[in-house]
Amino acid sequence: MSITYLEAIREAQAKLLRDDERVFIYGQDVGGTFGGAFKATKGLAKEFPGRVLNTPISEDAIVGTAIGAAIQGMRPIVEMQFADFSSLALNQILNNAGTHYWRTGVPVPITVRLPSGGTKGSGPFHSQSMESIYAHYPGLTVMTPATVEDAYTMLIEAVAIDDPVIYCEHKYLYYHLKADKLPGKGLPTGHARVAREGRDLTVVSYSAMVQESLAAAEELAREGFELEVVDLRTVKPLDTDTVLASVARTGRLLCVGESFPWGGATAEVIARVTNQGFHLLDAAPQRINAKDTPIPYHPNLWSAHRPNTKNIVAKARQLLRE
Amino acid sequence: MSITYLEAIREAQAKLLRDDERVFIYGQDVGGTFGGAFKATKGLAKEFPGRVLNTPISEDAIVGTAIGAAIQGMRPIVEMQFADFSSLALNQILNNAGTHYWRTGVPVPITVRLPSGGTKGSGPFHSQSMESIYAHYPGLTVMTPATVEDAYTMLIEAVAIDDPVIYCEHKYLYYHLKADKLPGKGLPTGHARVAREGRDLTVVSYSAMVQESLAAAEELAREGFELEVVDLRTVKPLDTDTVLASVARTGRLLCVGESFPWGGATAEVIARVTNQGFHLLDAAPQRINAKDTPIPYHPNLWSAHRPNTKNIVAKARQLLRE
Amino acid sequence: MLQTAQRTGKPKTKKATPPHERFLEAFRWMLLARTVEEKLVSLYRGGLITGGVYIGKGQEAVSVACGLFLQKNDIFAPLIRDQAGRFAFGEPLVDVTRTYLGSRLGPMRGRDGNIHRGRPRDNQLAMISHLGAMVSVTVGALMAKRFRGEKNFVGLACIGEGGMQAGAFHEGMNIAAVEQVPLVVVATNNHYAYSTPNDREFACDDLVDRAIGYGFEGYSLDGTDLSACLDVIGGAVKRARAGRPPQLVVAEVLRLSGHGEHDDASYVPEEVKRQPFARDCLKVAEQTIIDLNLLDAETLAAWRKEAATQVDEAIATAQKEAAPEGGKEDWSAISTRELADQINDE
Amino acid sequence: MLQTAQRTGKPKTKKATPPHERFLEAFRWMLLARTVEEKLVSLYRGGLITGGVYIGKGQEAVSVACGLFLQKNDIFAPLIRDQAGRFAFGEPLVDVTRTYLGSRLGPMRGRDGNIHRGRPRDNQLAMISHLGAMVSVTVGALMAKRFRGEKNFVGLACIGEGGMQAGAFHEGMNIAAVEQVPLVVVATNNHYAYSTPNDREFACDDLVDRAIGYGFEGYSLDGTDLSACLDVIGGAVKRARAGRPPQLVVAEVLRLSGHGEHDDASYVPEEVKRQPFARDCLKVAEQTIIDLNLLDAETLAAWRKEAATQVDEAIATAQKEAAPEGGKEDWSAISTRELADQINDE
Ligand SMILES: Cc1ncc(C[n+]2csc(CCOP(=O)(O)OP(=O)(O)O)c2C)c(N)n1
Ligand SMILES: Cc1ncc(C[n+]2csc(CCOP(=O)(O)OP(=O)(O)O)c2C)c(N)n1
Ligand SMILES: [Mg+2]
Ligand SMILES: [Mg+2]
Repeated sequence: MSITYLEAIREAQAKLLRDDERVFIYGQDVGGTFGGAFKATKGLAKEFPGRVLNTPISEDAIVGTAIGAAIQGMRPIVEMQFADFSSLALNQILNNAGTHYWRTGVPVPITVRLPSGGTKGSGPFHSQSMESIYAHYPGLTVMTPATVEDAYTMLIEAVAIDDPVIYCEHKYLYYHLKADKLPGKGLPTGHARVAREGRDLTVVSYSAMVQESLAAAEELAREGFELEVVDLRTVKPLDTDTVLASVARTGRLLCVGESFPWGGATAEVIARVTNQGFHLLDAAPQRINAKDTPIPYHPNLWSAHRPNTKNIVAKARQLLRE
Repeated sequence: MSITYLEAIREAQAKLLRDDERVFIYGQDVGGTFGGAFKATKGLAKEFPGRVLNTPISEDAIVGTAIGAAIQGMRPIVEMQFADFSSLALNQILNNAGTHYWRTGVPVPITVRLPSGGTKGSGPFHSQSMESIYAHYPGLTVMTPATVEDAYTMLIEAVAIDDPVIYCEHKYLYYHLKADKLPGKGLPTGHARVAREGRDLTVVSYSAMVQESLAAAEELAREGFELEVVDLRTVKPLDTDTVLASVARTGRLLCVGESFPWGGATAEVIARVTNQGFHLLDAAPQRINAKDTPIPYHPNLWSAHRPNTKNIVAKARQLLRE
Repeated sequence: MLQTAQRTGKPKTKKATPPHERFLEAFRWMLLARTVEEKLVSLYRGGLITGGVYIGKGQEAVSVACGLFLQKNDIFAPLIRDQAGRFAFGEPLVDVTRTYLGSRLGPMRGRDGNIHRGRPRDNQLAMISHLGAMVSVTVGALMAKRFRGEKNFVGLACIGEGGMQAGAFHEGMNIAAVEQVPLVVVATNNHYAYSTPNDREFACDDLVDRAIGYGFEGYSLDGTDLSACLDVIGGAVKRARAGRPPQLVVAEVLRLSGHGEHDDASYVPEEVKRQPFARDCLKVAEQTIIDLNLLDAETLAAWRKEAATQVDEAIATAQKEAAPEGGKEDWSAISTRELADQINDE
Repeated sequence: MLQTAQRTGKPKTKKATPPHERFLEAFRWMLLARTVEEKLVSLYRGGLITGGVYIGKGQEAVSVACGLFLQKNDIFAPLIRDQAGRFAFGEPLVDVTRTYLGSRLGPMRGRDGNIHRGRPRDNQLAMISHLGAMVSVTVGALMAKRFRGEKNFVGLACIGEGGMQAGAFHEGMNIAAVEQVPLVVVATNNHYAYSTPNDREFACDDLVDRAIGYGFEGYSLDGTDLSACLDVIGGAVKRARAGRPPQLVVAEVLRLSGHGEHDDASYVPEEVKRQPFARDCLKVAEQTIIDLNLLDAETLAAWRKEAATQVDEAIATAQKEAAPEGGKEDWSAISTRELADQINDE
């Protein structure tokens, strides 16, 4: 058996629907015989009648409805058709779900799935990575699974958490990542994972960039360098301790993220490491992000816009020389 | 004569309306005899008939309308009643205004004024500082004036710029800051300003936090420490050179911002300085932000939530000892 | 041949005689709302309230009807001017004074203030400021009840004519109709959104004409007439409960205060204040009581006095209570403490 | 007594005989649109197009009418399925092929693709994906014209029945009516939003009933009937230009393709495909041409051939042209280069 990242997401939802009657799935095209723009809910409407519901094109109301249901004890899973459209639900997410527990003492256990990140030819409005915006505001847990196993266990965990969770699933990984089987239990939420051990340089990344970072580590291993790759798993909470422990071993830090460069997860990691582990660093910390323009449609432009193995290797090599 | 930060904003708009017939003002309650929730447009509707227009409660459409007018050659100024409500215009700002020049080659010269930041008793939905969200996405210039003079010249500059500008005006400064007169020309956009010279430690801040930082510098001066205070003026573009030059002089960096702690302007400054000026630093860079919860209503809670002179002094003192 | 859509005729309300059977009960909540709000205004003027004070003067009849027909198990999403409805639904008076005065014992514990309060566990949702957002939240709460197999419940969400122009309101109305939840939306057109008059808010002849476009049933209402409010809103609640499509009621009144107490509303022309919709619903109701001899003068005076006493007590209680303190506060935005992000650089 | 808002009767369209005077001109654009889209589909199937292909099959009659009555100076905001209207408004054929094939010379220069194109300087707005967003942008463009004292202009914005449920659409409609700009909104109900059928999109009887709630004039339209499309949409454009209130036209068709070419639309039941609204407007128009002998068979064949030739040429042109290159690209999201943020850590 072999299972993709996308199938893991579907299986997690099937399990959640099976095990917990408070769970329902709400979003555009998730229901019927269709099962979502990416088929992440394929077959679920039939298997769980009345619990996988198509919605109008109304992102604000989709999340608002989920919030109301969650306040009343349900565990809704919202699928945004693309992360990019969550800009229209952002107010409900930040200002309603994100503030509700603090204000009233009543938590809002919604899970919002955001099909995120770039794929070839998707262009400015179907490629975005919005984790940094959601992590910036209080009240949300922001997951960014990078493996099939995490895609599965973290989604199950997301629904179990009593507070709102933004679950950023990467569209590029949907088909590109495969595992042999689904795991039982994963690492606890909020714990980063050392995806590859090394002693020369720490690469901190998350979501699809973990794969690029691992490929870069592989490549540099051939030159005799040992990169340690840390997969953040959740960008909020951010597991500073695991990152610091790695930097303590390597003395060098490179952060890689697919979102825009100004002020996102990579800046946050560097700010924490330099604040709490300044003496651990033997060289200036570095980061790689997408370029500061909208995400281009054309594959030639897209591959220059997005961080990839090649520029991770180049930057790492430069950093290793310092 | 004495003029407040708020009056400077009004005067800048009066001048813009007078000098440039492409300018109009669009927003809730800006028109009529009322002149805006904060009176930033008081009297302008009468002085400039048909050019200062009240709108429905429709943040998305307000910005969308401004975008359309700008594409057709106008120079709209949008007033959001509070920055917090711009969450509902965020899609138009990020995905329409922010991408338009990149996509089509046609720039979108809109200025969106965001009455930002906390004041006593304003609570979770009338206190937010959203500069970090707008700066994270490509395509926007994000201004955060900290003085009466900048409030005036930067707003005039904002409207002159051919691209979209997010102009974050701080509500606390509206009445608290006064100047003797309006300046002719200010520093160019994108240039930070050394608001106070010092050689022991660099405090980088912007908007209302510049005043708190200056007060902290004053206090520590009595103890013999000389803090250099850098006012970023625009958080995007971010004038890394001026910050680096200051850190080169002082060897110590403290960043202060009023927005939420994860990501954001303070993380971005630290990431840049440690990347490009690692060797300049004699101690771990530090930052102070608001707490990671919604902004509380009660003054007791609010003053604990928001960075202030007291905790800047405390953190600076600690950093000076390192 | 092709033809334009027909305008619906504007339904008219008629004064009901004799008054609605719950007239006096409703009146008493209106009295309490007016009393506490007047008191809050004077505290605000005296500098004793931080932030703003937002009152429902002139809207008590509509508002009380919104709360009165709901049962404990129903969902209520009040807005800015719904003190009367909140009381009728069961909000304790002390919640109001505690929230305005920033007591640590209030439902918002000083974290939020004034009208931004609620008790979601008791089915009174806590509004966020962003207008229109609470409609879909109410829909979701009703869906949860349906999922669980509950019966016989309704939800009622309030909105102003200004908030009706927000995208979130539209999406909430439409999704309510798609989900066919038992929802009543009561829109109060008080002729202003802050300083903005109707003609810069919308351009249709009558906002109730929006009902048909969503698949709601729509009703117009003279919001100065308590009996009419009880009839129409009570009827809408009954119909929603009985499984009819979602209900929209559009009431006409004038906001008889500033937007908040910081606002002198000098932008409201005198001529508007002389319109029929500018009547004070509380005075109108009182006149009805006198005209129809529903209460004798002593009872009315006693009711007033009791309201004043209750309010004074609630204020005294809140004023005695401790304020929150920054140093003692639990600064976590989420309930799952182990997931709170530790930045550790403070 | 109190009464519900009246439902408007559903206006009916009638087949106009003889056909509209611009029938053949319109037909020819439809033919070109169908031809280029069929070609794009085959290129996509052959793996020669990156990203998606979204076509307007079955909607050409509505779409062409959207473009045909606009003048250069008017504003056009087309959406996904508006190839015919784009042509009629003046979009060069090569813009389509260049954008789909990622030529550096196309209007989007490879930065954006497929339907996300426009020439804002030529008054054809470039849609963003977020549905509903372009209505208010069109309003703003019209306001700019009015500010400048231009006369005699209109704007036309397209939307699907799915997009009508978005908050942005509501706000755009309302603000258009408040500003009383000369706007026509043409909504095409093709019975699906991606895979979602009407019953999970909205719950009113007829979407045209939304017109009255905004203060628009509303018209229904059989979108499979080209003459009716020209009459109704042409009439709406004329009325808007003459200073009537904003106009809403709601056309009924079936989407005769997948949502995009990656989608086999297997969720559309056979029974739906047999409905009158499922007719192929191009075939219907062709039948009219034959029935009324508007063109002889040779001319029709020659038109077809010419369309095919033009399309082949446009594709050949685009295919010859250089693709953009990352290394040569000007990576600035703003036109004011000196304000581009320099992160410098790449
Ligand atoms: C989306 C949004 N934009 C702006 C505001 C600021 N604001 C608060 S109340 C108000 C006017 C509300 O008018 P209306 O809905 O008619 O209610 P009323 O105050 O008249 O009861 C405005 C503009 C807001 N709360 N929400
Ligand atoms: C606000 C928003 N949400 C989701 C999407 C994703 N999406 C693209 S097209 C589409 C269906 C559109 O349906 P409709 O408006 O009826 O137009 P049609 O495709 O039928 O022409 C969806 C959901 C989007 N483009 N915008
Ligand atoms: Mg109002
Ligand atoms: Mg459709």
